[in-house]
Amino acid sequence: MAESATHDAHVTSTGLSNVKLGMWLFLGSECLLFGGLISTYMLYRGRVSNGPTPEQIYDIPFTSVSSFVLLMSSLTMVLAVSAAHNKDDRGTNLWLSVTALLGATFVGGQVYEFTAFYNEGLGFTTSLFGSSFYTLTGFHGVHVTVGIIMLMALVAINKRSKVPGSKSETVEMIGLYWHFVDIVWIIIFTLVYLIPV
Amino acid sequence: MAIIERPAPGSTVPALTPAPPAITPARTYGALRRPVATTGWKSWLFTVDHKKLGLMYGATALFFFIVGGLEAVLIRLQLAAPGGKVLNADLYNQMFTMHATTMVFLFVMPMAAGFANYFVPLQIGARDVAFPRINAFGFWCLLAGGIVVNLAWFLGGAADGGWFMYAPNSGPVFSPSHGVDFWTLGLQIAGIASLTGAINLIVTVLNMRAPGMTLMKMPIFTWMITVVQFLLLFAIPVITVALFLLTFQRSFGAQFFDVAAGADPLLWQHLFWIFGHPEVYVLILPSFGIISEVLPVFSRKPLFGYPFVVFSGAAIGFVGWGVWAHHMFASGLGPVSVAVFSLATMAIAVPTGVKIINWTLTMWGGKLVFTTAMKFAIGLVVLFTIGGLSGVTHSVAPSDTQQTDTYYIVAHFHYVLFGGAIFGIFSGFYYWWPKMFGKMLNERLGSWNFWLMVIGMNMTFGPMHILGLQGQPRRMYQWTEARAGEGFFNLAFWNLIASVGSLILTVGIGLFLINIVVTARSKVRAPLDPWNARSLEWMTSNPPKEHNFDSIPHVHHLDEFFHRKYEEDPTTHTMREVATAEEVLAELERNADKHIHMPSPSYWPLVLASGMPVVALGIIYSIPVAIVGGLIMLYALYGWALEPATAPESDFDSTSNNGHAVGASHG
Amino acid sequence: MNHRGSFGRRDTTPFSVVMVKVRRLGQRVLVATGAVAVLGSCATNAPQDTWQPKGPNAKMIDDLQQPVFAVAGIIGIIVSVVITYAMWRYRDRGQPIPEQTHGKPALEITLTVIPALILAVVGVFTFRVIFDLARTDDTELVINVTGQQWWWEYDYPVQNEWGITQPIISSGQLVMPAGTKVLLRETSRDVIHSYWIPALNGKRDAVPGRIHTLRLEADEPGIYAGQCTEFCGLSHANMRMEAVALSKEDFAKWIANQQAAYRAPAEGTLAKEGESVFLNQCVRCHQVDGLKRPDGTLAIAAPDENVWSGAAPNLTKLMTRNTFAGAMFDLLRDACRDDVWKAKSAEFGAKYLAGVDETCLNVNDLRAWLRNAPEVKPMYANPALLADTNGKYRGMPNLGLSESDIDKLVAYLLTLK
Amino acid sequence: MTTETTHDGATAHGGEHSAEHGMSTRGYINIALILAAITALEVSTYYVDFGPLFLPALLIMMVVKFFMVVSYFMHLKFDNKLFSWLFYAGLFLAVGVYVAALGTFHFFIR
Repeated sequence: MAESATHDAHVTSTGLSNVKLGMWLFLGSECLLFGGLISTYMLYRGRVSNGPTPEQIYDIPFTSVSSFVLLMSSLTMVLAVSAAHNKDDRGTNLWLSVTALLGATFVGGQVYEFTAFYNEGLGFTTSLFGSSFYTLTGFHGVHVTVGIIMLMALVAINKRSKVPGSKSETVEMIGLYWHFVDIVWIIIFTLVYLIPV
Repeated sequence: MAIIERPAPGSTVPALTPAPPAITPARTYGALRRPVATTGWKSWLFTVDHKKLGLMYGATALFFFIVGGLEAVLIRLQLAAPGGKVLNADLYNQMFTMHATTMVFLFVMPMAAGFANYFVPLQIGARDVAFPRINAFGFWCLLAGGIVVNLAWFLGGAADGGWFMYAPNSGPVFSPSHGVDFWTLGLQIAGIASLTGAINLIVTVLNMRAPGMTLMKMPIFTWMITVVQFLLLFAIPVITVALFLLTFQRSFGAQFFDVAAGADPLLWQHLFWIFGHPEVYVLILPSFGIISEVLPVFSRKPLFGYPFVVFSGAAIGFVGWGVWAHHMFASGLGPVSVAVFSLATMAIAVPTGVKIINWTLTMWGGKLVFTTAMKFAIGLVVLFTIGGLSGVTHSVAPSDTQQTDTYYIVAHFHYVLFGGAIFGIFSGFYYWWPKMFGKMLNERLGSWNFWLMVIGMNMTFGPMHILGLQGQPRRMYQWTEARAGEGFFNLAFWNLIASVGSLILTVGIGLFLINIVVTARSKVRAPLDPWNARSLEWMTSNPPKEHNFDSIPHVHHLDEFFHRKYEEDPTTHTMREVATAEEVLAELERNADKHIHMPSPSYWPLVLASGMPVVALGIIYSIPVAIVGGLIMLYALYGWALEPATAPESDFDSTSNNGHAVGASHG
Repeated sequence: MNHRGSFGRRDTTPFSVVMVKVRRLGQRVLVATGAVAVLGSCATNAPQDTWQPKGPNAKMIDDLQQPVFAVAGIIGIIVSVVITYAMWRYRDRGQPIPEQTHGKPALEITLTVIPALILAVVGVFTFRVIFDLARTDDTELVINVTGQQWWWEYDYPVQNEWGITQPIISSGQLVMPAGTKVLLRETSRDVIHSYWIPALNGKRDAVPGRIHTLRLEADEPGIYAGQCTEFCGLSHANMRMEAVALSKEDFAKWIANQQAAYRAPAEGTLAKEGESVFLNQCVRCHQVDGLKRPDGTLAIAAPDENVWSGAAPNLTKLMTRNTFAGAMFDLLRDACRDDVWKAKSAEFGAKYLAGVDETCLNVNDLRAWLRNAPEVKPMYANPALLADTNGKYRGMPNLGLSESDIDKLVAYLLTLK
Repeated sequence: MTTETTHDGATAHGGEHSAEHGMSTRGYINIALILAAITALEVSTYYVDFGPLFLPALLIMMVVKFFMVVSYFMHLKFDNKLFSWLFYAGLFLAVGVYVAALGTFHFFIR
């Protein structure tokens, strides 16, 4: 939840922010979600009873570029967080927008990739490989999309905000989420795309 | 803390009757105005108060307990005699599936969540949870999930694959009704409640403890709930994955469990039990926590070996992740896996044994008062011991291959879950009822309630040990005389005993419901400290004020409340009273905090949660409906995000001076 | 991994000595306390009693579990006694509130280590039995077992040393030689089932797409009851099976008979008319080896076109079995059934090999089954509700046979011996 | 649980601010450059035959990238250890149970 954090100077037992603790707990929990999806893919990736195999359809150069785009969005995200902490709202909005743009590029690439795969005969119901591939990368894509929506909403809210840096904790939280989505892709890129069946 | 400090007009806070705060919304947020009702049904619908939500969890759980109980009675009536005709095969399969689903997901878990919601903030000296709105959202998700799962009864038949829902029997071919679809989607929604609740309570426990309350001074119930929340935090996503895979297969033609396409049905079993085994501890640990509160209170002694109980609880939680495959000893894992999981399962018996030892030694040398709460607690210790020991017998994998999927297992987990989890919950009812409602449950009725439940429970589930060892498998809608055998251990006799027992059990639980009504009608108020209790939740009025504590107590001891009332006699080492509960409370009131602000109600949790069943129905029947549900949720998220975390001053009626104002939530 | 040695018998390791002692102690305690176990281990109990092993595999499990039960029972009694004593001794009699002691770590640790040690000992033996029960290298006879909704198919692959020169396909009753290490290779054609003959071994799931093995050995000729124990849908309760152990000579006779050529009923008999009813109706799914159509071609069943699992029981020597419909019903009347089930092991083989004749046939259940199978056994056999399975049944549908057709069929089926 | 609890005085921001400024913009860019370089190396394995080193090398590079993002971009290296505990608990639990579960498929012998 994108919650603003204006509860300055509230004592907590650990001295840490509630929202941030909650976010890290959520990310810890997400590890088991993506772990399950990745395991399903790892078990089923070679089971192609029908349709194309991974080797036949993966376009490594293309996916490498979109992976690189997503990786760089982590850099712009961290710059946004940095700017927010320095109460630099203009910089924050700039970097948030760039991050959203890079994320959108990645999702666009994924849409293109799905379309290409589909045209080459790999549907969601074609084979176990197809079902588990689309489920895993689809879940990841949805996470990225949710991240983009949060980034854009944050830019909109930030622009209305009168106090510089008032949303800095929210920026940081969305940053954590965004980086998490990125590290999940780091794993997917290696395990799904680079390691042959 | 989530409590927003804001100057409250009026320096004194009325002691036992919190005045209703008066609020007027000055502006709209998103699309709806902030709700203002502080009494009546709206105050429940839009509440974010952890105590109200706790009671709502409890009421929902109790309702589903009755539903699940009636399902169980139908099952036992069907099995009372060979070739039962009460239910047909199809209905029977739905009945046992829904009995387990209801009891696990819609009774024990939400009831524990209810107790946790109500008492964890009180026990740690907090005024609310860390994310009150998320808390409300969790409750509505649970309710929505419960409704969706049970809706199937009226729309072509409930799920019929067993609560474990093994693939491929749960696939579209083998379970053609929509029952399983309602089941997966309903549990998915209910799972959100568990996940958000877990994050919320962990943050609450980590961050919102009263000054001086270190982790090792936390009440044991709070500790056990914390362990449970970690289990949920990590286990729920696993079942989420499994449920998604099944939904995708059933609704969108994915092939995850389609053997013809090369799928391996054991994938489902692994995902289900990686979740399912921690889930077992999710069900039992809250009750361990409850009786670890009750036994010391009525033994007038601290919990024996508190750190051991804490660490064994944590150890159970941890080792609980390494034993899931003991549900699969007959599945054909291969001897290496079976051996490893068999040994790990034996290991988990050790911390469980530690707890039983500590409970016994807590009573040893005490001054035992046999209230109903205490009786249920002792009942748990004995019955759980039986269930635990039968559990050890099937940690031995070869012997488990004779016992698994027979009534012996049914006996085992009912001793653990009925004798364990449910007895703990009942102990909690009797112990905490005066705290929650300001009235004591009738102890005479309580005693009848207890004894009928003990007799009924042992008559119902005790014979199942025999039935199982005599080879009666589970999940059979009928049993046949041809396999009933002769002599003392024939199946017919013991099946009949079990069925009669279930009726006694029903009467026992009926007495509890009667007790609730009798108590509600009674005019007698409970005393402030009826049990001579020990922990912080008793250091406030019955029921607690909306803000829980007039002043947040500084904690110096485990069992802080007890140590404010009693001091040790230096010569005899016995304890003598130095202050009454009323005096302790008066002391707190004298130092009442001047600025107390509670989170204000919100529509958005309810609106957001209400979108989910719409999405679920849409996935089952028509995708456009799902899109409508999605739009409702987007709208709610929009409203939620724009609802300020801190309500501005203008949102409150500045002329009001008759109460503590209401601030905004963080969640 | 050491696969040698069976538990508790021949070897004299300290552990096993301890365990034997514990077992003896446990048995004494159980006798002394009145003894669920004693009553349970003798007398005429249910045929699926898990505490009456009738073969070495089940015996291995039983030897392992008895001491565990004994130890568990002793601990249970100790805990109950201690709690009861504490309840009586420390009840509130007006004594002052006691000292607020928080525990004795030494006591705690002791009481933690003791159960851990007990479990470690149990663990060692468990480990060995697991691997002993997983052995496949000493197999003497292989039988393939396939589960489907809601019956078991047995397929004896060619094994010349047993006289099996062509595959034998049977259902309902697993026939095997006594005193022989039989290895079942299990799989399934639809959902997960589980094969369990408690007197001979623990259960093992039959999972579609996988082959699991299960050792089975009976000491004596006899009939051993079992039941599918993995929930497998509507008629899970009706999916039973029996293992029939015959002496090696009797088993050879059984094998020979199963491979014997088809004997068509004599012309003009009721059974001959039944054969043509069978050819018209039943052969769509049910195979009878050697059965020929009037035009002289072999009648080949095509269950894969009609049944979702793709198989239906092979009825070639139906009357040599004494159950039908997934062992839900007996082919023998009660009196004849008792005669077989309660036969002494020396006489059992002859009685079983006699098969089913007209006097012993359980004609009521058989006719009810032929008249309307889904009525007596719940199945997905309603033609209107088969959209999800492309019109294929799960189980046998109602064939709408006339009473006279049923007369003919029963007469015909009686010839299948 | 190794959480040392602090009371009275420690505020949500007091303890964190110094930590959060653990890196400069320059530092972040350097990290990103390293990540980019590793990614390039990873992709190169697709074209160049690394022999038996292929799989371990890829996995190591994946892990290095993962922890660099977690430690630096997500500040876990500089932040309160409690955050690390919570996240790594989930991470290692996930790795443990799923590797074990996939392992049982591997050990499925007969």
